[in-house]
Parts: sequence; structure tokens; C-alpha cells
Amino acid sequence: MIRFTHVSKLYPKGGPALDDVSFHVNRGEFVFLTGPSGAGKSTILKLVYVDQRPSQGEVRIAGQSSVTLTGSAVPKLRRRLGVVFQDFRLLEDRTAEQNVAFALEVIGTPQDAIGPKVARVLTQVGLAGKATALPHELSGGEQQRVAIARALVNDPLVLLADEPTGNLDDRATRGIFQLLRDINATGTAVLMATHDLATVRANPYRTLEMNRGKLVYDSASEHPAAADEFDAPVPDASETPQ
Amino acid sequence: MIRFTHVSKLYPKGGPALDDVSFHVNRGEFVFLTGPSGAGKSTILKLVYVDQRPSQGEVRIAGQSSVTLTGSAVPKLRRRLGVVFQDFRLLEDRTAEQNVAFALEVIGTPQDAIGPKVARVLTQVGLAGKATALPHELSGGEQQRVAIARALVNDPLVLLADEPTGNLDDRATRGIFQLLRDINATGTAVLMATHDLATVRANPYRTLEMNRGKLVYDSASEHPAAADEFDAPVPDASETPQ
Amino acid sequence: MNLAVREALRAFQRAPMLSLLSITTIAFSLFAFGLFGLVYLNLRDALAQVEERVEIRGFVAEGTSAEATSAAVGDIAAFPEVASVRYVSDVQALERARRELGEFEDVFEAGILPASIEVRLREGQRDPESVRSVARRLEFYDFIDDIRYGEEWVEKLYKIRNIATAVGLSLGVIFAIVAIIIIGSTIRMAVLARSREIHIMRLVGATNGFIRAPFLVEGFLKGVLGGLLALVLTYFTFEFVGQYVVEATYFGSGLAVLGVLAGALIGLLGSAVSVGRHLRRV
Amino acid sequence: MNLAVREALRAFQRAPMLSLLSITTIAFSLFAFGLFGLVYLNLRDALAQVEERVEIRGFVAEGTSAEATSAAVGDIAAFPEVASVRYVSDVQALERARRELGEFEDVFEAGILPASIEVRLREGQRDPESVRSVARRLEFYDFIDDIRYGEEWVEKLYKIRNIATAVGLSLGVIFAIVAIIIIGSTIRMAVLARSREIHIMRLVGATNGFIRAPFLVEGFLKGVLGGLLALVLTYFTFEFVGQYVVEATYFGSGLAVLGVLAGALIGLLGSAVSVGRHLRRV
Ligand SMILES: Nc1ncnc2c1ncn2[C@@H]1O[C@H](COP(=O)(O)OP(=O)(O)OP(=O)(O)O)[C@@H](O)[C@H]1O
Ligand SMILES: Nc1ncnc2c1ncn2[C@@H]1O[C@H](COP(=O)(O)OP(=O)(O)OP(=O)(O)O)[C@@H](O)[C@H]1O
Ligand SMILES: [Mg+2]
Ligand SMILES: [Mg+2]
Repeated sequence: MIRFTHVSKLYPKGGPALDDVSFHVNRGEFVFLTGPSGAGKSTILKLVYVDQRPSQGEVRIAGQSSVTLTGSAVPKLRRRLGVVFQDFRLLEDRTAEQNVAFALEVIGTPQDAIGPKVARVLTQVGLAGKATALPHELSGGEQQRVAIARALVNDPLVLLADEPTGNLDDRATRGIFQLLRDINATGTAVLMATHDLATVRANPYRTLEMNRGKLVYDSASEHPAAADEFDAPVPDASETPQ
Repeated sequence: MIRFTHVSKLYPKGGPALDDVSFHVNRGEFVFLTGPSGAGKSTILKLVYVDQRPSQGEVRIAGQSSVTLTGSAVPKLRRRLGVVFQDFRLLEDRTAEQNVAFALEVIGTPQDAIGPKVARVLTQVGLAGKATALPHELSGGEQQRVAIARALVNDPLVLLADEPTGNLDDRATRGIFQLLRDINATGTAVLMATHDLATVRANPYRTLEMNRGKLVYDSASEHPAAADEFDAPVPDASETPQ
Repeated sequence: MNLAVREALRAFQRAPMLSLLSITTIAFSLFAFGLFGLVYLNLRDALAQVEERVEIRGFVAEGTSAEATSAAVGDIAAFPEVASVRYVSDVQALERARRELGEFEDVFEAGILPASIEVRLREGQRDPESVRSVARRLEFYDFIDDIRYGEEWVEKLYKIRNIATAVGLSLGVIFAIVAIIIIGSTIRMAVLARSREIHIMRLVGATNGFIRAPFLVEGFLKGVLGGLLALVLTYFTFEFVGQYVVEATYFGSGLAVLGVLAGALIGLLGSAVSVGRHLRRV
Repeated sequence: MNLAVREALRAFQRAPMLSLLSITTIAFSLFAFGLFGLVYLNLRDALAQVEERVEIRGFVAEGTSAEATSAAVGDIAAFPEVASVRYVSDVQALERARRELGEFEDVFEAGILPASIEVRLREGQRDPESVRSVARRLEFYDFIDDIRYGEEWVEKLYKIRNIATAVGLSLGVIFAIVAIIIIGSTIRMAVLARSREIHIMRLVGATNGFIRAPFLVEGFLKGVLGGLLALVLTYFTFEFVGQYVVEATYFGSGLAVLGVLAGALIGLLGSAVSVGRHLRRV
């Protein structure tokens, strides 16, 4: 599903954000990405959703290689991913509902299919009552849940979540985490960057630990890898899910 | 310093965000504000920095009352506060350095005093090496530290911090928390909203717990209050500090 | 597409004055083209009529023999440009003057108007150039004293027509450029103002075409509205002139549709250039 | 203030075309005022000269007695508006005609030009109204056949002056309004684009005046630049006209400075109105 091969990332300013990182995530896997601030967690996610390109090495996502991927193929790839951004990235002038619907409109979902999907996913994240609130009318945790709802609404092949519980209290965190587990149970791979060591320790999922751009620990290297199917092209069914 | 008297806040949409909240924070005190997502923590802070006005009751800050405070007096009040916003609120087109300097320019600090102050505070938050990076070139935790630096640079009378460690790993959290403690030691009152129960439990400070707009627990009511000086007008020395 | 139109309308709301200004400028551009186009059309007709009446008159010296003049008339009739030649005796000239200038009757006394040879030219040969060339050839006859032709009038009309065309074209082009600049700038600012939104659209998988569409629709709508406004403006100007100044010809519905299309083109162009340039940077 | 100027310059960078357009529109507004102001000034001078030469000529019927005419001359001289009256006999008229219209010499024969009484008016009484009133009073004399005065010319010049003033004023006002709209819209969009920034400025304690300053500086700068551009434009037009058409008067440096100030005012006004309205909503 996702394979990093000797990937380095150098931003124009500053030192290397990633330094020779290699790992792979299988279809349907649940992976934690941990490490201190500035370690390179968000950078790994940005390489997956092709917001950035690697300076060296290759990133393969759902059968596409960063080496050969053209700019015009990027939107198509992104439609098969769901991303929860660390800074939410909600549209300020649209309601919670519209923000979620927007992700469906952009990929050409028929108008009458949008309403029910949006309502369902807002209920899942516990925001059914705040559907018509604008982002500035929501608390930090509520905004974060809208961002999660938007990432889920497409029924993505892979869910990338960057610190999805950073603004949530313990109970809400457990709720969201349960939601991610449910999603994962339906076959969606989840790659979640987090500082929340309590959650990481409490769950028996694979953990990748970053530090200063290097992958310093991979719990999978301790037990045998699952069936390696990461590189097989995946049928493009994400645009008309369900 | 800060006194809430039977304060309620009703936003046009939705139920009451605050419901009959009364408490006071003394000069130089350190107070945690906890509670689940949507409980009203940010709303309390917004009332203090007069981004919102109470629907009922009175908020007094540094001798000013929300009942009599005119719009044109608000900037003057804000200059004596330092605020770390939950969503950072950095200017996208300015570097870390410029973002911090901006807070000084706005209040009319002489040009040659700005540079050293900014450098000092960026070093305090551990970002001396990222001074010329734009917000989008910083990791989430680094952005958060820029926001903290900006709040500190004015040597405020009160520091309001909304979830200042939500994007930070444990070690960075301890660093920032130590910083807040140092600030507090110089006489600055700190009001910090947080979900991080580990930090709250590990520190013997007063804790206010919110739930659904109500103040449900105040650890100060268990031990005697400090000398009550909250309502005395404070000399306006914040514009030429040090 | 539905979404694109909705977003385009939102854009109007966000910058109503600037949108209005874009539309007005497009309208003025097309109005300038249209107005001077009408002037051109009408002057062309007027010129054709005036040219029909152009005649070259050579005054014959007193005491020239009838043979000499009639030989000259024959010669001149053979010039390729010439349609007809007529000899007007001094008596006929006076009569005609009395008839035509009745008002000043008392001014004319027998003998003061000389005889003349009057030449009319063929159609298509009545431009100032040909007229002058025939006039020069008349000068070769010794007995022709003086030559007059409506040269100033024809030249004046030609000049007016050329000036009108030039003024119309340049005003139109200037306004078109200003319109494109305003539209382009509006869109530049809209792209800047919406850069966050555009970035987010990209992140959730929107194609460039999808992002570009509302801006193009916006430009197109402005262009069409500008074109329609221009049509209304020219029509009223035309009506006003027809009523208070002179009867004039209006252009047909084909040209009108062309005008609106030209507006749409200006709008699209302004948007496309700007959005292409700025989207790359967001 | 230093900061305000820096921010204002940043704004120019963000919307260079629109800023240029604002400046140009202000320039055109002032150019229109200036140009037609110059036309007005020069026409006023020309009118004064022409009016000096205005005279009313009453043609005296053949066979009128010398006593009757000289009595009339005396009467007319007593009119309050009249500066001088002169009797021109038919012989004198012919002579003068020969002298002045040498070209058409052969046309005039003795006896066709009648004698006349020629009246000149005092300064300040030479406007079309007074001229007509004196002319009407001349009509009372039975022996005065026909009255001519340069009425069309005077009226034409007056008309031209009035039209020039009206056109200049309205063009100037229109451009000024357009300039204010463009500036206002630019600032509206800038305020929208910077709403986040403005909000943050407020949160860290900036006063409204502090936030407003860069926008006002921006408008002021645009206005001054527009004013200077207008001065350059009028100057070149004026030079061109002076060289190829007629000698004309230019306005002094006082008026020039006033023009630049007017530009600054337009710019400030456009900014102030817009920023006041939009800041409240951010
Ligand atoms: N666009 C960029 N240009 C330059 N440097 C960048 C850019 N993006 C990130 N960096 C730098 O790369 C390093 C890694 O950043 P990254 O966002 O991946 O960290 P992170 O692990 O997500 O940290 P956090 O937990 O604080 O979000 C940081 O030092 C950051 O400053
Ligand atoms: N401007 C607003 N308009 C309407 N409702 C609002 C507005 N701001 C906040 N609210 C609502 O008020 C309630 C309290 O919000 P507040 O931001 O104070 O919560 P919080 O305790 O900070 O939560 P979090 O931990 O998620 O940041 C929430 O339900 C929120 O949706
Ligand atoms: Mg990150
Ligand atoms: Mg909050």
C-alpha cells in the first residue's frame, strides 16, 4: 500500500527533515507514527499525499511511484486517501456540514448522495448537533472532529491522520480512536501520527518511531510482516464507494 | 486580577457555552483550566481577552470591568495580556521572527529594542534556529512554540494559554511547562487551558474544571484563598517593560 | 459545473463594485467599438452619396472659341475615369446661380459668372486621389482658367471617417485592455484571498480544471453582461442621434450577437490569463 | 508610521496592476479637469477678444435722408450699452468690401452693397443677450432694412465654452468616482485578503488607527502619484497643442499643486470610506 525506499527529504531551508527512511505499510494495516516535535512525522504524511516530493529515494502509494507520478495524476491519487491535517485546514466561510460536503463535491459525487453521507459521518464523530456551525463557532476539539469527518467521508483506501486527537480530552480521544479502529476493521489502512503515548501503549498496533528525520524504531521488525501486497495496483473504486 | 461574577455566555447558535460561572484568579497565580472538548475553556479565555463579551454577569480584568469597558479601551487592555491561541494564529506570510516582532511593533515598541527581545524569547522556546522559517515551513509543534514566544515577548501581566502543549511531545511539553513556571515565578499570572491530565496531576497548582459550561470543580475551594487583591487597579507599566 | 457557477456568483458578492467595474469597462470597450463602428458605417454611406455628386468644374476663359471647347469636351469624355462631361455657357451659369442662390439674387449680374466645363466621374473613381488627377489633366487646356472641385468636402469626409475609425479602434482597444486588467486583477486578488481555500481544494483531490472553472465562469459572465450593456448603450445613443441629429443606420442582429460574444471573449481572456498565472503560485 | 508606509508598499506589490489602474484613473480624472480647465481658460480669453470686435450693423434702405440717419446715430449713441456708432455710406461699404474681400473683387459692382449704421457695444455688455436686445431696438427704425451681427459666432463660442466646461466637469467627476471605486474595491479586497491578519493584529492589541494607517497611506500615495501623472499629461498635451494648433495659456504652479492635492484627496477618500466600512466587519 505504502512503501518508502531510502527516502530523504531536504527542505530548502534547514537540515534534512527525513534521512534515508525505509518502511512499508500493508493494505488494511494500522500504524502509529511517533517521535518528538520536528522529528519528521508530518513530512512522512506529506510525502504520502504528495504535498511534497522526496529529495531522494522513492515513495510508492497504491501502486503509484513518486518517481513517475505526474502532477495531473496527483488529484486522482488524493481522492483515494483521507487526510486529517494537523492544523485542520477547514474552510473558514463554510459550515461544518459544507466543509465535509466539499470533499465530496470536489471529486464529483452526485448531489443527492452527498447529504446522507455527510450526516452519517458527522454523527459518527459526535457533531450531528453542530452541522451548521462555522469553524470559528466551534471549539478546538470540535474543529478537529470536523476535519476527521471530512477525511472519512470518502471511504478512503488509506487514512492519514496527523495528530487527530491533539485537541481532544481523554474521553473524546477514546471515541475517535474507536472510530479509527472501526474504519480500519473495514479494510482501510490507517497511518496515524501522534504524541499521545498513552494511546500508543494501550493499543497493540505497529509503531514507527522517528527522531530527527531518522526511523529509529519499527515494532514490526520484531514480529513477522503480514502478506506483502503493498505494491499491487489497487482497483480504482474509491470514487463510487459503498 | 481576573474575576468572573455569575458569568453566562450564550452564542447566537447553540446552547449556553458558559452557565453562571464565578471564580477569581489572583495576581501571580498559576491556574489550570480543564474539562472535556466543548466545555467552555476557550470561551473563558476569550472573555478575558475581550474577544467575546459575557451575555450575563461581569468579567473584571486588571481593574477593568466588562460592563463599562469601551471598544477603544480594548487594545490597551490586550497589550497587558499575552495569549497563546489554540489555533496558533500566526501570520502566514511572515517568518517566526517577524511574527513575534509583530506583537511588539503593534504596541509601539522602539525599533531597536525589538530585535534582542525577539531573539531572547525564541531561544527560550527552543526555536533560535528556525527564526527565519515561515509558518508553513515549521512543524506543528514548532508553530505552537512560535505562538508561545509571541505571547511571552511583551512581558505580560497575565498569560492566557489555550492548549499550549497540544502539539508537543512529552519532552517539549515539559520544556514549555518549565518556561511557563519560570514566567509565573516573575509574578505573571498564568491561566492555562489543557487536556493534558498528566501535567495537571503532576503539578500542585490550582485547577478549575469545566463541564458543559459549568464550573464543576475548583481545587482552591479546598484550601484557603491567597490574599485577595484581584480588584486593585494595576499600574500600566506593560508598554515599557523590563 | 453547477458548483462552478455557484462559486462564480459568490465571487460577485465578494467584490460587487469591482465586478460592476469590470462589466462597465467591457461595456465601454464594446460601446466605443460599436459607436465608432456606427459612425463608420454611416459615414461610408454618406461618402458614397457625396461622391456621387462630386464634379470637377473648369472655368473657360472669356472669348474661347466653341470649337476648342467642344473638342476638349470630346477629349475629356474619353478619359477612363470620366462618366460624363457637360459644357455650361455663361448664360446658363448665371441662370443656375439665380436658381440655386435665389437669396442673394441681387448680387449676381450678367457677365460675372464665366462659362465652364463640368466633369463627373465614374463610380469607384471618385476618391480624392482620382479627382485630383483628372483635375490636373484639365489644367493642360490653355483656355481653362481655374478649376474647382468639391475637394475640401470629400477630403474632410474621408478624414472624418478615418479619424472616427482610428479613435473608435483605439478607444475600444484601450478599454478592452483596461477591462482585461481589471478582470485580471480582480481574479488575482480573488485567487490570493482564496489561496487557502484553493490549497485545501487541491489537498482533497480537486483537479486544476475544477479549481479554474469558477474563475472562468466569472469572467465569461462579466463579459456577457458587459456585451449586453454595450448593446443597450449603443442602441440608446443611436436612437438619440436618430431623433435629434440625423437618421442613421443601425447594425443587424448578427453584429449584435458578435458584440456580446466579443465581450464574453474579453472576460474569458482576462480570467484565463490571470488564473493561469496565479494558480501556479498558490 | 514607518510600519504603515512599509505595509502600504507591500500592498502595491500584492496588487500592482490594480494599484497602477487606481493611479491612472486618478490621473485621468485630474487630466480631464485640467484639460477642460485649460480649454475654459483659453476660450475665456478668446471670447474677450472676439467680443471686442462684436458689432451690430443695420442696413439703411436706399433713399433714406441724411437727417434721418444722423438723428438715428445720435439716438443710438445714447443707449447705455453702446460704445460707438458709425454711419457707413454705400460707397464706403463697397470700398471696404473690395479691400477686405479682394479675392472676390469681380463679384462686387457698385450699388449692390447698401449703406449701414454700425454699432459697437461697451465692455461687459457684449454677451449674446445684450447684443440681441440692442439689435431689437434698432429694428424700430423704419428705414433700417436688415440687421446683422456676429451673433452666431459669439453664441457658438459661448456654447463651446459651456460645453467644454460641462464635458470637463462631468468627465472629471466620472473619472474621480471610478477612481474612488477602484481604490475602494482594491482596499475592500485587501481588507478581505488580510482579514486574518487584521484579526490577529487586533488580538495582540493594535488600535483601529494603527490598522487603518497603512490603507490610508496607500490611498494617499496613489492619489499623489495620480496627481503628478495628471500634471505630466496636461503639460504634454498643452505643449503639443501649443506647437501644432494654437498658442494657449497654461496654469500656474499654484493650480498645479492644487491638482496634486486633489489627487491625494481622492485617494485618501477612496481609502477612508472603504477601510472604515470594511474594518468594522472583519
Ligand atoms: N516546508 C518546509 N520548509 C522547511 N522546513 C520544513 C518544512 N516543513 C517542515 N520543515 C522542517 O522539517 C522538520 C520536520 O517537520 P515535521 O513537520 O515533519 O515534524 P513533525 O514530526 O510533524 O513535528 P510535530 O510533532 O511538531 O508536528 C522540522 O524541523 C520543520 O521545521
Ligand atoms: N462563536 C461561537 N458561536 C457559537 N457557538 C460557539 C462559538 N464559540 C464556541 N461555541 C460553542 O461553545 C461551546 C464551548 O466552546 P469552547 O471553545 O469554549 O470549548 P473548549 O472547552 O475550548 O473545547 P476544546 O477543548 O474542544 O477546545 C462549544 O460547544 C462550541 O461549539
Ligand atoms: Mg507534525
Ligand atoms: Mg478550546
